[in-house]
Amino acid sequence: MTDQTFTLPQRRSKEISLEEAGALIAQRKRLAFGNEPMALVRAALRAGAEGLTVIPPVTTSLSTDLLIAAGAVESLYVCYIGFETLGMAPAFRRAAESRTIEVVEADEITVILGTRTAAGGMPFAPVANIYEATDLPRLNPDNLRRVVDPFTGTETYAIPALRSEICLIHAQEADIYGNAICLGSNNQEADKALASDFVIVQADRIVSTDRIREQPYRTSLPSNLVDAVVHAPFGNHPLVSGRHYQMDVPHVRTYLSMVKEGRAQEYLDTYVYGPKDEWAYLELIGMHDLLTLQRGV
Amino acid sequence: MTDQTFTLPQRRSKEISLEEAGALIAQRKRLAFGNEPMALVRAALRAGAEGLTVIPPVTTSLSTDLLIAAGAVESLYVCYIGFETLGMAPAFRRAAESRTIEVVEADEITVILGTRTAAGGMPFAPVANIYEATDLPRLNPDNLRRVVDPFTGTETYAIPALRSEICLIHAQEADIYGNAICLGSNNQEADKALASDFVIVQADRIVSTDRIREQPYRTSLPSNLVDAVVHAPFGNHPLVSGRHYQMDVPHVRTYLSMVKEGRAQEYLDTYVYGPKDEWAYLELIGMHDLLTLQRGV
Amino acid sequence: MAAPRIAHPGTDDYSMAELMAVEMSRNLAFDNGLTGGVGTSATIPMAAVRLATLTVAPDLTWFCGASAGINPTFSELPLSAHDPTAFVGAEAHVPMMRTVDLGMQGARWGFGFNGGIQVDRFGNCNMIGIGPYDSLRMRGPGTVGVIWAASMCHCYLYFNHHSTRTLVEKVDYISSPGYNYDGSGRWAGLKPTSTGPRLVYTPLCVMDFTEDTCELRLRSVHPGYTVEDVLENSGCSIVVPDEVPTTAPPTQLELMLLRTQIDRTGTLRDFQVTYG
Amino acid sequence: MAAPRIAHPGTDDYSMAELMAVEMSRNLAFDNGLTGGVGTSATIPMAAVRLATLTVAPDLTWFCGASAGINPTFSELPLSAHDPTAFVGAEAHVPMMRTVDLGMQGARWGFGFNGGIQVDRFGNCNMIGIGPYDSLRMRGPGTVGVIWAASMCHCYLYFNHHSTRTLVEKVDYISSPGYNYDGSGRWAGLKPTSTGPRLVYTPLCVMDFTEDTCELRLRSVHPGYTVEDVLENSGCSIVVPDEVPTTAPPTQLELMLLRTQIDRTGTLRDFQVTYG
Repeated sequence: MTDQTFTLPQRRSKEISLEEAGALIAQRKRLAFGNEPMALVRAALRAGAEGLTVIPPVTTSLSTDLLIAAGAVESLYVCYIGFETLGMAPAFRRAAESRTIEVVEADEITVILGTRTAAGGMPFAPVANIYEATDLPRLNPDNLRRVVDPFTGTETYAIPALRSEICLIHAQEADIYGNAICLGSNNQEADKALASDFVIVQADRIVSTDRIREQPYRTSLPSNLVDAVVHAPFGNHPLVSGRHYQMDVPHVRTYLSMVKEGRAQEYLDTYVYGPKDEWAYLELIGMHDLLTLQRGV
Repeated sequence: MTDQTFTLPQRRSKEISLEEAGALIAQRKRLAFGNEPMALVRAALRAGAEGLTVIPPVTTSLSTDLLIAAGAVESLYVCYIGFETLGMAPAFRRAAESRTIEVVEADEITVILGTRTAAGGMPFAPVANIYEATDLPRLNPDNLRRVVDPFTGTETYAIPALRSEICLIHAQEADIYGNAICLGSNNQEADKALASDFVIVQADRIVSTDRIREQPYRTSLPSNLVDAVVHAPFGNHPLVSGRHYQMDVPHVRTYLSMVKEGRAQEYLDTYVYGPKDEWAYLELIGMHDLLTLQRGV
Repeated sequence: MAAPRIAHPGTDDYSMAELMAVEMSRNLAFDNGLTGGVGTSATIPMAAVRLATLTVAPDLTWFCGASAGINPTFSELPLSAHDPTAFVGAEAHVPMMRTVDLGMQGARWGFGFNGGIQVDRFGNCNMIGIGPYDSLRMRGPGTVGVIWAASMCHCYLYFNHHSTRTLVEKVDYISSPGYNYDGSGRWAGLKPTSTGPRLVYTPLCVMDFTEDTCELRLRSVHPGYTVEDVLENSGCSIVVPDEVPTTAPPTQLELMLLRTQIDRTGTLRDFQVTYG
Repeated sequence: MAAPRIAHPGTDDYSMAELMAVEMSRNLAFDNGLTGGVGTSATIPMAAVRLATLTVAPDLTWFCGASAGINPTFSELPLSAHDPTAFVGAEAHVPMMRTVDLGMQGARWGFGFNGGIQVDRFGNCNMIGIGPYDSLRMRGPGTVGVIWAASMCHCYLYFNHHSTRTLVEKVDYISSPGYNYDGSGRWAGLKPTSTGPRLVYTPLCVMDFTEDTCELRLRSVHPGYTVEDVLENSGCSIVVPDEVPTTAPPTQLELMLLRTQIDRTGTLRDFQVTYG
């Protein structure tokens, strides 16, 4: 620190390229999604990710199904995977029915409370009076055990903390230090990040920290929960990005049809492995379609 | 529902008077504070509240100390009670040293995680590797027990869920249905509310629901967590109300001196029991002082 | 296996999805003052709850699925509660953890709308799959939040498709508990405040459960269809009372509110529900 | 018992509180890249951490007590981190629960500033009271967040008063664990990533702990005071090295940043720290 020049040290940027992010993901096996970050999913597949155990958000669709379609998933926590009124998740359905993936029969409690428990550094969470009469304890014996409340002597269920080695999150805006704003979400991101060893955020836009400071209550992930930031404009295509762009419904329908028709590899070759990088992917979709998706958000 | 008149039914207001709130508090024994709602504290004392078990926020000052000064507290969860650089909590100190109140030797984990545990309907929370080498397990045997993690076989501490019969919260703004905005807080309010049987919010201002809708991310307490709303302008005097008014430091110093000098009853007679209601209290403080406290917030 | 047919109320004044939303809204009078919620694939329930807050249940509080709004006031009904536009005009944002809190506490969560790939005549629902677990013929999307049927005060079941494959004698797996197969009522061991499914909505009819044995019972049949249509398209026995009314069509006020305040873009007018 | 005296650095160029803040900030170079926090009565640490982010630790992340801001950028230093104005210019709002999460995880929380009514020569702090527990002579304010000293990577201790009653041979109760009285180092059973107190700041001096037995050791004495002043006002033995430097006064840049960006209203210039 020199008194003469008044030059203060700079804060370190956490920005990395999407390719670097893909390589980091491919080195790990236990992957959590904070939401559905499609650009990171494509990058992970391009980098050769495989043998993954995936912990999705409470509801997941293409992010998980595409990983399954590509054969990259070994094990999956199933809470809800599907496309709601557009249909079932075709790659998941096929893989689960043919038993080429292992399924953990989860639910909202397993995922949300298990993640919260890991985020809070607790070993497990006691859970009372929920699972009786359902088939979940029978189908999920490793995740539902019994514990006695030391204060009342009552026996309850217990679920384990749900940690991950890497966590991927889509944000609408982030600064290069990791402060990230997720719009249109129900706040699964921060707990997922806290419960993970390494957190990558992809952001539609990189903004200044001054802009982050304008609305500190909207910061979904403070910088200290984030290890790397990737600039990924339209990075959630073909899924929705709150306030930024709509779901590309025709593209999603194309995906669903192709996988149902056994043409998953063709979809992957065209939209994942074919484009040399994410810019090439966006060129393939085309500016007209991308900018039109920004209507009515 | 009549098709002709186009008159839709109205939503039910939860607004009650401060006096009604005081009476409701006085009917209950196990009281939690979400922050430090002074008007409700004064109303509770005017209504004759006594024999209370108090669960304050992580740091508390006058709200708890005044209840103790008035002899209304039987038992207290102590995490931090004091006035920081202004000094110790004098009524608490005297009562604890003379053993006229029972003290639960708590800490941030007992209060925050215990409240979270109750808010989440869990019977207890397992806690690892924190209390060794401290005197808390010895001083607090009812709140720190042992439990074995059914997944790993490791023994950990357990803390109990911390519920209350009534919870009092100061908000800067609330609508008459209970949507409340707490500014300048660290979000203990929602868990405290969820962990309570009955929740009363006092608000500096009553605002329209349309105004609440302008910033839904700032709503600290959604209406379904709130049972009653009280309009209490300057209701946190002499303490701070974020963005609304500063702490009245001279008044607080007067309180501290009077209690230290054994004149607690004189303070209570002047500022709590003397004024026939909260409007009379505000007249006593005076418009000049109140409006001046709005500077520099 | 024949292709599913589109359910049509025999008039073009309103769609069957609109009728379902309106009928759901009326029965939410029971829930005035409670807190409820909707989840995945909840296009019709979203509209219904929002309509009820304007008409019969002004004190109802609801959270709108993954968009995380409490009491949203959107005028352009989205297809999914997961769509961020479903958050528009909300009074508060509810983190997912808060939903779990309410679910765990039980009594604080009044009602929810649940569905499944199967429902049986005791109101148990299945989101897991069909067939033996080690060789499922059809893998379902997963249990998600329907587990809260075990905890919330009561729930409503709804199906966008009514068929012998959806309504079955006994579900292959229980994701959300209804009533005991032995006719003794609610399953044991659940929260005492949680009383089970109240009503079942399909594109053909509304059903409730008998007071004594808690078996499915026909409550009303939608315009355009008959009791026989319902029974023919169901894979389970359904108690049929002597008198089965027709589901009342939307009133002018209901339709006006629905179309001018909730669903200006006609999502429900175009939304296809099916049977067979 | 004599009244406490105001500590004065022997010059009017800066106050002792400013000196303490500046010296604290320098030593936070060690924490660059980590996450830390301050709690109650943290007027001086608040200024110190904010100054460190401008000078030696640009990658430090900190949460500012009950005001719940991460990396706030206030220019008018409040007396308390509880004051909502301490939130000004924050990058994020951190709910109290998140602080507990970080505390429980341990390794994610790099450092914090802790105090107490007593500290002993092994760095254990007491917030509970003085005297037998069933008849305390002095009841302390409570353990609050100092418990996290058992969990965070390391902590800094600070006291606005230096006296024989504050620095004691052995605290009456341990609210936050330092080192074992047998000289074996960190207490057993805590998180392995949690290594204990690093430095102790008082109005008279800075102390650290010996590498082998983890006993208090004088590191520097503030301008205006001597080693003898420190020992005379301490109630415990302190290791005194052969050479004890004077705490370096604030540089022009440090003072300029402190007074123009952090504390424009002169909170620290007027803030009295005491001894005796």
